[in-house]
Amino acid sequence: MKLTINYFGMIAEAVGSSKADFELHGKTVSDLKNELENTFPDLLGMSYQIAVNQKLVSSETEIMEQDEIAVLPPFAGG
Amino acid sequence: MKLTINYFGMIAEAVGSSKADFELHGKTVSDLKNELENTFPDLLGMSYQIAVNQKLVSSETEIMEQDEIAVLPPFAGG
Amino acid sequence: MTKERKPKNVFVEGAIPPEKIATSIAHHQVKTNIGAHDIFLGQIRADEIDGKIVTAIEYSAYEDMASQAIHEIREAAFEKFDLTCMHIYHSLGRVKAGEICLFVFTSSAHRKECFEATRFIVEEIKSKAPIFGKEVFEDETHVWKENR
Amino acid sequence: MTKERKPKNVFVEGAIPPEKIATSIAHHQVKTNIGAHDIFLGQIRADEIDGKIVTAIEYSAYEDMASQAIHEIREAAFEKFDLTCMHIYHSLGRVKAGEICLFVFTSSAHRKECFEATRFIVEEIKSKAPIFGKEVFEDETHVWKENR
Repeated sequence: MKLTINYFGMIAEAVGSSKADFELHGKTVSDLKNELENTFPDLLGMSYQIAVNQKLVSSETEIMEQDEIAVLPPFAGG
Repeated sequence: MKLTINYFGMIAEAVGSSKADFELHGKTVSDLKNELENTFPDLLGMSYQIAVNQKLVSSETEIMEQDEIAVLPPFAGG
Repeated sequence: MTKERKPKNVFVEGAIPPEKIATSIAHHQVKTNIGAHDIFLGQIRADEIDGKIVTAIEYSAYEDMASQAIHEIREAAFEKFDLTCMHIYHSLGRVKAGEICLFVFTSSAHRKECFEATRFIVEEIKSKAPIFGKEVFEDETHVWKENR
Repeated sequence: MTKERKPKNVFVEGAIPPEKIATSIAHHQVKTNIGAHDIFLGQIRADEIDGKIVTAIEYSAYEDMASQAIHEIREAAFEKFDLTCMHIYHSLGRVKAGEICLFVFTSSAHRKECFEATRFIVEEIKSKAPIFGKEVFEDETHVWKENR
């Protein structure tokens, strides 16, 4: 399915974009991570979390076509 | 011995003065308290501490002629 | 019946000026049931990293999610502590070393509540709000900040 | 070698204005080793006591002893916590309901130190500084305040 993914901070820097379409072949967050790391090998060494509809989710979560997806590096607020 | 005593807050109000001479017949803080309470019976129902040379002291402390004596009601700073 | 509060906008473009803090304090002088305020301010440190000095942090955020996260932190704090008021502001964009990037302000009748609330809120924001910081050096190179 | 510090004057006549707090914060923006500030403010509550409303507190102190006590609290805080800066101000004279009577401001590289220091200082001042407060009602009668 076709997703639009938001990237932030050092992740946006690594993938060269803050928002871009991505064709997901699998269906879970775990699939997404694998496919992202294949496309952007720089992610392999980095620590990041996936938010689906603005909530942090686990690897087993299934992704739907209209979901708002974000790839978040470590937080640095404060 | 003749002392000059500083009174503060509700104690000053009770004794009617913030600084006054006092003739101490005994020699300890305990003696001072007794003699003060004889002179100013209002003190009997009140909670107060004695400072000698700006330090809180116990009842056994001996008082010297030149000591700076203060009678302090409960603290209310902050 | 629980009071419903909408997410407030916590983001400020650039540094938080000291006058904003004074104004906020002054606004509380009509609330005469308040006995204690506790204010936390985060300030940008000119840290030395590998021989280079940080001159600024450039903040970005996943704004909607961060606003929602901070809204939930606010609700949790009102639930846990008996507070009269609470204000939270965080910078976005560039904040120079020495300037203020976070302002958390709680008020209560007695000191214990606001002391505990401010600390709780600061810890929660650091761990739960998707805010990102780029530490920028004098030569405009950078590293990414990470909360511990 | 320990740094010797002289007792500073902590007493302010009347209320502490919010602008004083802003000025104090602004002065710290040149200290770029600071990452965190914690500010406590004590504000006069319009408490109801036996049907009458407190309109002001009139503070007095055994000034020399109080200055010395606060000096010792300051030294103890610098000893216990890794602080960059510390400022303490307390009102004397009349402070109206809603106005500020105590301002404690600590700064450190990281948040933990200033959070703990400010709280320590406030508790110590309340229990160890000979400061007295007369709660004045609208009809100018009064009761004496007592810290618990």
